[in-house]
Amino acid sequence: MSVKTMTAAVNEAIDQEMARDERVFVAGEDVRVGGPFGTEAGLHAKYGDKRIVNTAISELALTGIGVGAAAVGLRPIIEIMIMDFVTVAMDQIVNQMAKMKYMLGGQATLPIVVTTHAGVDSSSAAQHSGSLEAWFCHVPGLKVLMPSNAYDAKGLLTAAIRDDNPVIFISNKRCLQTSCEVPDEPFALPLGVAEVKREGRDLTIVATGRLVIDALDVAETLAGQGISVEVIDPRTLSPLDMDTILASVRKTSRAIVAHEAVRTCGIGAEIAARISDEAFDYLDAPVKRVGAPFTPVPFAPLLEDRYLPGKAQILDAVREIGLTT
Amino acid sequence: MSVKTMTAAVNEAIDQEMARDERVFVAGEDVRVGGPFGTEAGLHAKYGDKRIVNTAISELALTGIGVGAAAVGLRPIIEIMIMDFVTVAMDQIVNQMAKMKYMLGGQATLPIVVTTHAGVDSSSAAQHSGSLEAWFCHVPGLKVLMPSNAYDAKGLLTAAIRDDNPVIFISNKRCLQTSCEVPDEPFALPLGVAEVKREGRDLTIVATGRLVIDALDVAETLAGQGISVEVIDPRTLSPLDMDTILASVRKTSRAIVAHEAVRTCGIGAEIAARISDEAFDYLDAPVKRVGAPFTPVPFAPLLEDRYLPGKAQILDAVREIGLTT
Amino acid sequence: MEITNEHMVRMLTQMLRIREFDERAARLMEQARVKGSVHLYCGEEAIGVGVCESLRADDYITSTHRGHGHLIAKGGDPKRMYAELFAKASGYNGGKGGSMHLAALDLGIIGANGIVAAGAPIALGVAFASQYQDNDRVTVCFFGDGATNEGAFHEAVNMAAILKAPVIFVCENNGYGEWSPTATQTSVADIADRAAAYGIPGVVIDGMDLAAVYEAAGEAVARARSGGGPSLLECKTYRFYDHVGRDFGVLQRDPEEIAYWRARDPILLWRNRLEELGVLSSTDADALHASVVGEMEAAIAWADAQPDPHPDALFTDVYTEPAA
Amino acid sequence: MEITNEHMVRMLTQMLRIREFDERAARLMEQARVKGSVHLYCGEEAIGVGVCESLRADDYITSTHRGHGHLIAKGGDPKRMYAELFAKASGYNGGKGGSMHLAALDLGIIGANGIVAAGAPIALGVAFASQYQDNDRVTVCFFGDGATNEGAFHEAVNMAAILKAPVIFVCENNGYGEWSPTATQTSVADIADRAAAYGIPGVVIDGMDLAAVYEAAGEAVARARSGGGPSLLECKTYRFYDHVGRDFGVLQRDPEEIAYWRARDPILLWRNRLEELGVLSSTDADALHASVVGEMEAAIAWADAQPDPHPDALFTDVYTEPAA
Ligand SMILES: Cc1ncc(C[n+]2csc(CCOP(=O)(O)OP(=O)(O)O)c2C)c(N)n1
Ligand SMILES: Cc1ncc(C[n+]2csc(CCOP(=O)(O)OP(=O)(O)O)c2C)c(N)n1
Ligand SMILES: [Mg+2]
Ligand SMILES: [Mg+2]
Repeated sequence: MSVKTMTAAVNEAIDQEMARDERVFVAGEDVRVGGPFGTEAGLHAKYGDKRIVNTAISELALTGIGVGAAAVGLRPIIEIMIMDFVTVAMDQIVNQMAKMKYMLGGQATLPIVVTTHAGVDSSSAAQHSGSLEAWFCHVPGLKVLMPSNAYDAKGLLTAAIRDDNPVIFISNKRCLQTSCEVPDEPFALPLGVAEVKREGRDLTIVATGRLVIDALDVAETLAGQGISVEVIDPRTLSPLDMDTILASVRKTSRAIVAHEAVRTCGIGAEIAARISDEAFDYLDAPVKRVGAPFTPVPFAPLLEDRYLPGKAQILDAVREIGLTT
Repeated sequence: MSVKTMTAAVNEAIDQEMARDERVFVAGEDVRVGGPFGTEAGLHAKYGDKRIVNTAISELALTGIGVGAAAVGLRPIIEIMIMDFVTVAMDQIVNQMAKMKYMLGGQATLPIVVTTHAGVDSSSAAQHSGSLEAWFCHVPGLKVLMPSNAYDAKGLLTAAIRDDNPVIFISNKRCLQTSCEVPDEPFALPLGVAEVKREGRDLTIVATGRLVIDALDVAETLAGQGISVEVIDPRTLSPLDMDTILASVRKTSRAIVAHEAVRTCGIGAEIAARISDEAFDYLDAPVKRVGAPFTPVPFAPLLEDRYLPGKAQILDAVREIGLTT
Repeated sequence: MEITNEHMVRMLTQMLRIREFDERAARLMEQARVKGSVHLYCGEEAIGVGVCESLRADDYITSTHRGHGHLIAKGGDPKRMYAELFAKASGYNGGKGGSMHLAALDLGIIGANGIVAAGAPIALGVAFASQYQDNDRVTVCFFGDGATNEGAFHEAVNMAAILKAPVIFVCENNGYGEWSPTATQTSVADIADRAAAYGIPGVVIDGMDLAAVYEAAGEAVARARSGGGPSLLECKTYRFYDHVGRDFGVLQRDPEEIAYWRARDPILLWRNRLEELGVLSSTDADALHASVVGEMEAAIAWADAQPDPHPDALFTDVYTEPAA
Repeated sequence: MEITNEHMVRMLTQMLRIREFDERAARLMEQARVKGSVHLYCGEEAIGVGVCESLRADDYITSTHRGHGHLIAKGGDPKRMYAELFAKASGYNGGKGGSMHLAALDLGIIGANGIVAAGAPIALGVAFASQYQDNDRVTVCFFGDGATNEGAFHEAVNMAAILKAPVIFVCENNGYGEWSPTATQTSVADIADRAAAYGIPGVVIDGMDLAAVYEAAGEAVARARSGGGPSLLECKTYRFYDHVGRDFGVLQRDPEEIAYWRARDPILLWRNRLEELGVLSSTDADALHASVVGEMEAAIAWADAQPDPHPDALFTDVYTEPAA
């Protein structure tokens, strides 16, 4: 165990899985120098051009490298630098990678991890700040992960690399520099299993990525007011671990779902719709959603601050359901 | 007034708006011969190469024609033949068209209509049967339309062409050959306004595209059993007319949301989440969602039949909320 | 290049099999016994056969929406192909793919594709894997003229050139993309010229001349296999029928144009050549043709009698479950 | 080509303005007074200036993430540009865009772009509109060497060639895409060779030589304006600083390489030339330089004093509301 940033944890997971399995390689833009966030730092020196494949600025082709190579037995990690850039790789992700096994009647096995970095990050503006996980959760054939801390990041990414399915692994940028104790040895967390990050009785907050940190903050604040909040991090957004979420809501009778992505049609809509349906008889208040407003991401720090959902917005939601005044 | 198919109604809307406004043009693949569904039939003969622009198989470039031309004063209609092909045009739609006005601080006005054809259609299989409207409803800056009949199609498309914003106009393929009375003169329906397709007291079904037809069938069936169903077609999926939907649910106390797209993270999740939240005190039963299962679209007609949500699935949902046994 | 008599006959047989397969597929579609879109390879047989005859069994191909010919040329079994068109459980894809997604991974056929040009990035990936695994397999990427206007094509060829990946890009320039003539879509007369944008060899080939295709493909394959990197082969050919099926009636093509190309039917040309060379008598050729027809009729009968997929097949193959 | 003395001096001034703008932008970013990523144009000034001096005021350009130079060259006001970098309400984009989205539609500057190569399809659309509107405006599309490996570039150039759209594709080949050398990304030594894939003229130009750029751009612009269609100009240049800002320390570049290109600083070369030609004395040149420095300092002071956007600006400009 040692304290690691999420960046370091991601790096370590890739490194250890590459060491463990010859078939694992990384392809992406500027991965040779470690990638824009340092998640591949040092790996080129260790694994060389063969396994750290520095590609042209060609997201469609580089994703295709993953699809083709996986179809014939390799285990690619495909890095799409910034999540907004998936827009130029969607065909390979959605029409090929996600559907190939099914279209081929099961002939193909596609153990691919697509890693990317999502969300707002010091005024990167409208084309470098997107959180598009909901798109991928709408696509059968893909698994979608979004860890909120270094420990989960290492465990989930390790599991993703070992998984035989295409997995989209999303680092929320504002989590990358956070750190916690992380085992030094390789370890895998199960995919599709949510974690209760804090137990509570009065309210369930289901949060993803950076909003988990905000939700834990809120829980701490509310504890001071005698309100006991349970915080759940789904970690895997597709498939969703609704059992854990529903068990919690059946206990607390109240739920808020919070993420950084635009609220409308975000993953929070799916979670809220399912809670509202499947825990209908248990709910004492409507399920509230916290997410970004329906605007592109502005550049100005002042506007970006206002744009970003966080503690204040969660507290507003708590107020709306009548837990505070 | 005369009876027209939805295909003919779309064609007429484009034709009349082109006649009315010199700035309107169509760019797309094989639009010269009328497009794959005939929505541009006859237009090339009338407007020639200048205004019916038959492009290469280059969806990204052809969408860019729309963005660039709109930025300097034209009013493009961009046809993406089949909705699955938007995957190769997403950057121009999502990062450019949708965000440009905002990123530029309001300098740009982008009156673009992207037309496309969505959904399952006689064994077109996994790459030609997609319903991806939820993706676009998650993107601020876009409006998203999906008519369910010829009348609405003409009125909405006319309004879309006259609107000063980027609009995604989606024809559900299984609606194209349905017909109804449609005015011969140009007319525009307001965007963002849902329509109550049938009034009822006991249950609200919010349905889109082809599922509106199925919902009306169900309503008829249930009327025979003394159950009165209100059917609402949002028509505009972004922005959603929640007022009409909520007014209905507050009256009926029960709601089902139905669409052809994959249920998970479909637009139904957003609608159900909002109903569950905003009509919380009025609901006598959980809001149920009908949508495609979490699988790619299979080729085999037998499997495709089972895949497609329709009357049977809506009736199941009616049963689940206890209105029938 | 020396081709044995036997090989010449086998190549004729392969072309005939493709032709007869697709003529029947067309009719079955017209009769609504086959659902979905069937894109016919008729007229283009010399390309699939000439190229695949240059490959080893363990080499790979990626194909297109117009893929039946590629499959047969690479060893695909018409029985299982028809079964797939009939959406039967014993079709190559278990009935879940249909014509546009036909694949046989065990034959190195990575699959047809419903997205124009999407096979190019995938072929790049397969070829990359061969370098990575240090085997000497090559990958052929088939695609149409229209596909060369998609970004995917460009990105894949560039990366293949940089990596010197063992992939051969084979363009089947049949003069049209759907109902649009190539000249209205593609800014160069010879798509082979696009090779210059990647610093790789680009060759124009008469795609109706089996020997020419076979020879050019052989060179490109040898280059790729020996580490010389990718090539672009442009095979000039013609789509005898409409974009989908035989005649949609959407596009009026010049009858003279059709007649010109029909006279250059690759099967006719090759058969004449074999007869001229004395490899095959006209009677032998007729008998061969008849036997191919018989094979296809039998394949259809077999396929037709196959069971439907289980209705629950809808839910399988979405994910790979961990081995128990 | 004859260039008047006055014009020569104006071009020097423009290059100096770009250089001094960006040197300061870099420092402001280092001081965290400017947020977000600032990609410096230092070293590439002769391209923006040489090209834009060939344009009319009503012509259009599309730009890139490395776009400050293009904006100034096309008439952008440094005051409003700094105001945008400072995220002020009077910035070109009202503070909502920042460096990567700077635009001034009234000056024909369609905008910088945060997505590599995305300007190419947009430039195609703008040029298409000029044909449609039957005016004789041309559009210049600036982009980097790395951008030529994106599918968007390929699709746009092909369609532009087919339509004979009045667009000039100007590649600024600065030897790198982020931290990757061009040779590891791009499969041809001369990107101008890619023009052959579209049947359009492709020219290699010394991008450090203002006169060379100006002359080549003039020809391409004249061709486009008179209906001759698109061209591809590859300007060989060098990124004096790192990908973002001045020095990230990620990439070790060969000091000799840097020295070689620094000696070919386009401003130095042009200033020397003007001095040699007697157009400008060294004292005059120093004075000019000093006045440009003064302009930039004043622009920063002005920009810094501008008001912030109203917090509700977050919610405006998402949609165009119908006129009341
Ligand atoms: C991305 C994408 N765009 C459009 C289509 C529709 N489409 C299917 S085949 C085809 C024409 C392809 O032309 P070409 O590449 O020349 O192949 P051919 O059919 O002539 O063999 C088109 C436009 C598609 N399937 N995918
Ligand atoms: C689609 C996309 N992929 C990747 C990036 C990240 N990125 C920004 S600039 C850049 C390098 C661009 O290189 P080049 O085109 O040569 O322009 P230069 O920066 O050298 O001027 C990259 C990879 C991006 N912005 N967009
Ligand atoms: Mg073709
Ligand atoms: Mg560069």
